[in-house]
Amino acid sequence: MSRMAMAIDLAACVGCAACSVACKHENEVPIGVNRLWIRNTTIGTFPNLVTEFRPEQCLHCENPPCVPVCPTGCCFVRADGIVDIEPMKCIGCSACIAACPYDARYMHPDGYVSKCDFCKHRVAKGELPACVTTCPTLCRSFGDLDDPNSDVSIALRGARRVDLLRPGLGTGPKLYYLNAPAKFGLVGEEGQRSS
Amino acid sequence: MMTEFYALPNTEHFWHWPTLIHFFLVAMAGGAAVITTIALLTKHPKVRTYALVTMVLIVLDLITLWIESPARFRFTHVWIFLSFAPAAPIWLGAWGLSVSLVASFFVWLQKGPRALWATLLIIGSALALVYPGLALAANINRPLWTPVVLILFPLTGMLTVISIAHLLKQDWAKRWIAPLSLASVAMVIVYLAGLAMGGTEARMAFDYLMGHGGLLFALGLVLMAIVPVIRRVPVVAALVPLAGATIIRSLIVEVGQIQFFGF
Amino acid sequence: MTTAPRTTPTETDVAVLHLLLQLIAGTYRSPADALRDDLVSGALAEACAALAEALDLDAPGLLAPDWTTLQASYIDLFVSSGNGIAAPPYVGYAIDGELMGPSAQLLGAAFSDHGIELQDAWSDLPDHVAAVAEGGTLLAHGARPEAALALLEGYLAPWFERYATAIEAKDVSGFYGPMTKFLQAAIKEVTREARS
Amino acid sequence: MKLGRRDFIKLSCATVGALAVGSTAKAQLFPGGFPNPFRPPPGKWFEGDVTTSYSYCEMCFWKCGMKVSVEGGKVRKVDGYLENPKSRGMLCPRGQAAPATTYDPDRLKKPLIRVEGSERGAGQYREASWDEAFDYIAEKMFAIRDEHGTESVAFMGHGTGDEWFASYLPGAWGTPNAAKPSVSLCTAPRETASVYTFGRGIAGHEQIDWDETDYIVLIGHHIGEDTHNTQLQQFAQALTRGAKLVVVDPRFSVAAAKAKDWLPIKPATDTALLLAWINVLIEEEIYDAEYVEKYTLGFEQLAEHAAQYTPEWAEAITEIPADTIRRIAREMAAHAPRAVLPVGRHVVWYGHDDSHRMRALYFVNILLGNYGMPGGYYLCDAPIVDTFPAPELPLAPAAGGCGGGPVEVGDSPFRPSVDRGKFFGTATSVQEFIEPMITGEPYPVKGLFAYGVNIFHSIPMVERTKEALRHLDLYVAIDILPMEHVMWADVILPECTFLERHDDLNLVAHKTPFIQARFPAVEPMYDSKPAWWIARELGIKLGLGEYFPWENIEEYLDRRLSSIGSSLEAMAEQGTIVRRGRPYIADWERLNRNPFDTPSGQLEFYSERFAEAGLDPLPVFIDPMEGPSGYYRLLYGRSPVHTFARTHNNAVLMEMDSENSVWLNTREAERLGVSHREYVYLENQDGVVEGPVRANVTERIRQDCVYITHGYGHKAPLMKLANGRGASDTHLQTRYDLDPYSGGAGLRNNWVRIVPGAPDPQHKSIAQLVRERSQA
Repeated sequence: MSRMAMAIDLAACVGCAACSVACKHENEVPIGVNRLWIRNTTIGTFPNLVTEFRPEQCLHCENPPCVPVCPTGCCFVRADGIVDIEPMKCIGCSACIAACPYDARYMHPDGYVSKCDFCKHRVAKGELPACVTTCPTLCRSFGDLDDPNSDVSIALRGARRVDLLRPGLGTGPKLYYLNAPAKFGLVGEEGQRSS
Repeated sequence: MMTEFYALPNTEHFWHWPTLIHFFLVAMAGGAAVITTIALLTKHPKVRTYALVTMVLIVLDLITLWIESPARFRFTHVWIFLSFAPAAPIWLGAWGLSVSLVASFFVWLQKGPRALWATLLIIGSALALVYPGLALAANINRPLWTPVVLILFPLTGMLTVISIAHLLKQDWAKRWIAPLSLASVAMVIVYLAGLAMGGTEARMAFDYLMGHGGLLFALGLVLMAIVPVIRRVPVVAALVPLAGATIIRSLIVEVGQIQFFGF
Repeated sequence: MTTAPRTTPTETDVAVLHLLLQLIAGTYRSPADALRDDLVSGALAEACAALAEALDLDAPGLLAPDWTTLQASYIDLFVSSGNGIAAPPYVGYAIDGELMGPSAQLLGAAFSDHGIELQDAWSDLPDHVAAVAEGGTLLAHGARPEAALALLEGYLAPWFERYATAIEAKDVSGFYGPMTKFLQAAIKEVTREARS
Repeated sequence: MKLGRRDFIKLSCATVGALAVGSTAKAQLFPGGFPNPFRPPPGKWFEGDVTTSYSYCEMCFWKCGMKVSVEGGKVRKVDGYLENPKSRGMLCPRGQAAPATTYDPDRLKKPLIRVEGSERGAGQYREASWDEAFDYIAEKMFAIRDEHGTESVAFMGHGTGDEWFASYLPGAWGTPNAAKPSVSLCTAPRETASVYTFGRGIAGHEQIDWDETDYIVLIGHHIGEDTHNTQLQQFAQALTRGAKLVVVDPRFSVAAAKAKDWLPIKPATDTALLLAWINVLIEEEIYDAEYVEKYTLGFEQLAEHAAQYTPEWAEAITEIPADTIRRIAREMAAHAPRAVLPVGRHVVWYGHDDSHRMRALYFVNILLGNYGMPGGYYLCDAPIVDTFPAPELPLAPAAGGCGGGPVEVGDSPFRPSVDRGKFFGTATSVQEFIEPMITGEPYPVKGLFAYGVNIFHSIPMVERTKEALRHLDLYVAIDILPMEHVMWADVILPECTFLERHDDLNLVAHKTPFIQARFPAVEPMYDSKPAWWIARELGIKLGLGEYFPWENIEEYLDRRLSSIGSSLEAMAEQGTIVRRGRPYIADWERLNRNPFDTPSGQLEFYSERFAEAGLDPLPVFIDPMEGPSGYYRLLYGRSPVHTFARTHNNAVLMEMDSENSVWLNTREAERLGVSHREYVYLENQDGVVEGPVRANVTERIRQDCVYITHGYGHKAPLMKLANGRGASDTHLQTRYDLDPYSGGAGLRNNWVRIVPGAPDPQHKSIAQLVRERSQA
């Protein structure tokens, strides 16, 4: 057993979208949908400002709400903790899209649901996901949470603070945001509206 | 607060108008299955007709589902019946409709053990009636799909089918319309109150609903509320609650696809 | 998955198919001396007439096109135009909406499977409509008429379906519009007869 | 079915020459027919037969080494590789998106010649063979030469191939009028200031010793928005390591978001701040006295000169409190020499002020004792690889690199370039070529080559440029995409993208100097050709064949590589050859060599050479130009996912960032009644209007300026994704101020007002446009 996870150091990330473009080509993600995007949010008033650059994608939750609602078993959690999809079992009912609190899932034009799979084909070869490999700020760490010497475990131990997205939903994300720039953690969580 | 994106999250609606048709048909199919069940249990003389109507509605609904599925030519739907996913509302609904279909068929044929068909129909029709609300309420991330829809949807579902029955001049239907309408109205008020008096996210959801079809929603509510007044007007007495229930259900499905993530 | 005709084609069928593919190849290649010669000599008109007669169609009413206008029109329709070209001349693009996409690759594999290779001198994409039609003539003229027919149905016909109307609407040469209309009708007729 | 004639009819036009019956048919994969194209077999590219080859990136001009993965004859993915000192295994978004440019259906496909009698800009073309196109060009060039002389043909180039079109071919043809926008529209002031201060250029990769520095002060340097890969990596690593960051910028840039101090300076007053820092460092005697004593010349004059620039004086100008100025100066000094003020890249801001600002910046660094020291600026030179043996060119290669080497006609029979005498520096100034095309002064320019330069999105005063094009006898554009300026050319030559071609070796001045090579991953699509081929074939037509004595690029590269004991074959296996550098002064002193190539051999505070030319020998602050009231100074910068104006038709990058917006301070927006994301027009001081463009109502900018990202606002209908989205800063730049030192064009002396109430242009999504594009 292993628990593959990712950590993103928001102190390093500049929101350049290299990860997103790398993902687009690596996984042949069609134009119009995305597995990975960047949310840049600014709070405060001139000149006391905080801008958070936050890449978002499937969080590979330990308790993924998308999996139990799937009527065919096409959404499942692999033994290594990657939340995966078997497209040949998908009926396109979109129940998993509805259930995902993170907008991570999309309907592929070929008629099945798709999303980030931590580049499982690369992981199988012992490589890192395409977004991790290409990141010019080295803000991403990937690896097995159960291995204390993995990159992600080391990054988590060294972080000033660790935040999760929408922790109140109890999804148990395995994508951790490190060193959020704002004092209270991640900005733009639910309950705050943009003006 | 100011947010910018490079590439966009997948926030587009995932259910479109064919899904709304499905929600309408499944209300009728589930409701019809319930009526057949009751007719069977009460040995109603028209039980064969109701069984036939149930079958037709279920088949229509399944065809709609199949047509709207982007996987329609891959025939992956078979996996629903090859897997065990009791936590998936759609799996429950599919089984409920299928069981109801089979049982109704035998009721219509008047073959086989009646007790078995009755048992299957009780389970199947209940699942079919409850599943749409369950499919929504299961998503705790979508603030407009509150637990109230678990009751609201079966109620309005029954209202839909009974209005149609009334339209088709089934005597017994008439007396159920007003109570069901008023019960639905009550649940809609509970639903709205729950949103308006809930937490930040619920209040945002309330505002969002009002901003995206609030007038239509009010119209639906009024249509159901005036049922006792117009209950003696032929045809209208059936059409008004039918329209009201359908509007409310469709709006909740359509507008409810919002979630306030990262707003 | 393949599409194959039901019956063995007759010699006449093959001759018609071959002629149709020749006309497609000749029409959509870059307008150079060979096309001008065929226009001036009347060979092209004669070929159209023969095909029209064979298929019970009206031969295209070709205006005697001004050569410079025809060349400029070709660029405008197929290469580059101020308001966007009418018809990107690539069959794979018509099918997939992307260049060098899956159907273009499938097409390449199928050609090589039939022993047909891309010439070094060819400077455009391998799924250019003229190139594909030329490949079809090689198949039809050789021993593979059923393959040529499948090529016509599967790859050339979709290109015409997608772009014929736009070509007819935007053509100013009096050549590409009528030819496209005629060729599209001929494709329909040939594929219909092959099925019956 | 009947056919009148039984025989097969033969049409000569049906011989296309594309396909032929080969030797053997393969085993029957598809027996009988062709597979149904509507059901392509499933499969991911990475499950197929993937081959890789080496290249270096051309999506911007940082040129990171990359590995290109090809499957099924198509480029699928590009990646950095660890052995390459620029990519170090990583790539930025633009590099990652390279395949989407190669497979852009809007690309130029064939050589085109403008239809005789049609107007430039009307876009009427006929297809031509390469031979015909070259003949056409040669004939016109000979006519220009005979009437006006060879100098009357000008060349502008940008990109790796500009070696051929802005240096080699002009040198062979005999014109000093060759220029790169990367000089006078980008780096010129920093290069002139660097050469006259350090005796060394900056040249390309800014040589900041990020890995060793502890304190960084950025002056309007948009790291994170200009995603220069290596620089961004080292910057991020420095911050993660704990280096402190101060950002001086009127805008809360991405870098500012990472800073401990953001100093929102009044635009155009940076020089005052730098002079005040010089003042504090000297007055408080916290500069590196030992370093200054050992390596510099003119400190006394500087100290005397800087005495007037007190922090209080600067506060009044810059709107940065004097206390803050003092505090930052002290912090810098406390971290020196591991404190650095990195030099930016695009520094042509205010014209008259730019070289002063750059020198003042260098002086602060020198006072911190960091030039040639760990944690400051390292020293670097490009590796040396012999050129291919060829006859000496009649004129020295013209435009030089980013550094803009001097073009001296010397004793040659050629006339000096048309911009000579307008400024002190010796590199050519691209925008100064335009006026002579119209006026014929000092002599006429009648021919123009634009290689990879978007002359409508780089050179200010776009209408003047268009007017100049109308005066030409010959205008040739060599490009990849049908940019607006391309569709004005008499002859359009389609270049293939970098993934489809060889190019010359890239020799990189770096902490570890290195050589990298580019190999084609796939054959060129359509009838497109690489720059080296175009230049050589054209050269031969022009009778300059002796200067191109190689048969092909493989021979050329192999010969060059043999001079360092390598070969093309070896390079194909490794991609990069890394050398040892001499990054610090100590490395030079060990060899008893002096790295500073100034007349005095010292770092020069006081410049005798400027004084002799009647210029200021020490940097001064010149009051900035002021705009009309109600107008905002127009600032511009970069989107991290775009390069100049050249990536705006790339579907993947456009999906990331599909239109720009004008940043407007919240309070100004309230005053004007402009709401966030509303469409507005921008109207500049000369009445030029751009837009509609979205308003980005934000706290992230001062109230006296607005900001847009560069490169949007294409007016090129052939570029389906780029056309008409956002606003172009270049089109709003209808005036510029010439830097008398470097010839740089100060572009930030333009002002705009916000005109609310523009109609929503109802832009389609990029996905929608991609779909429609395939449906004509």
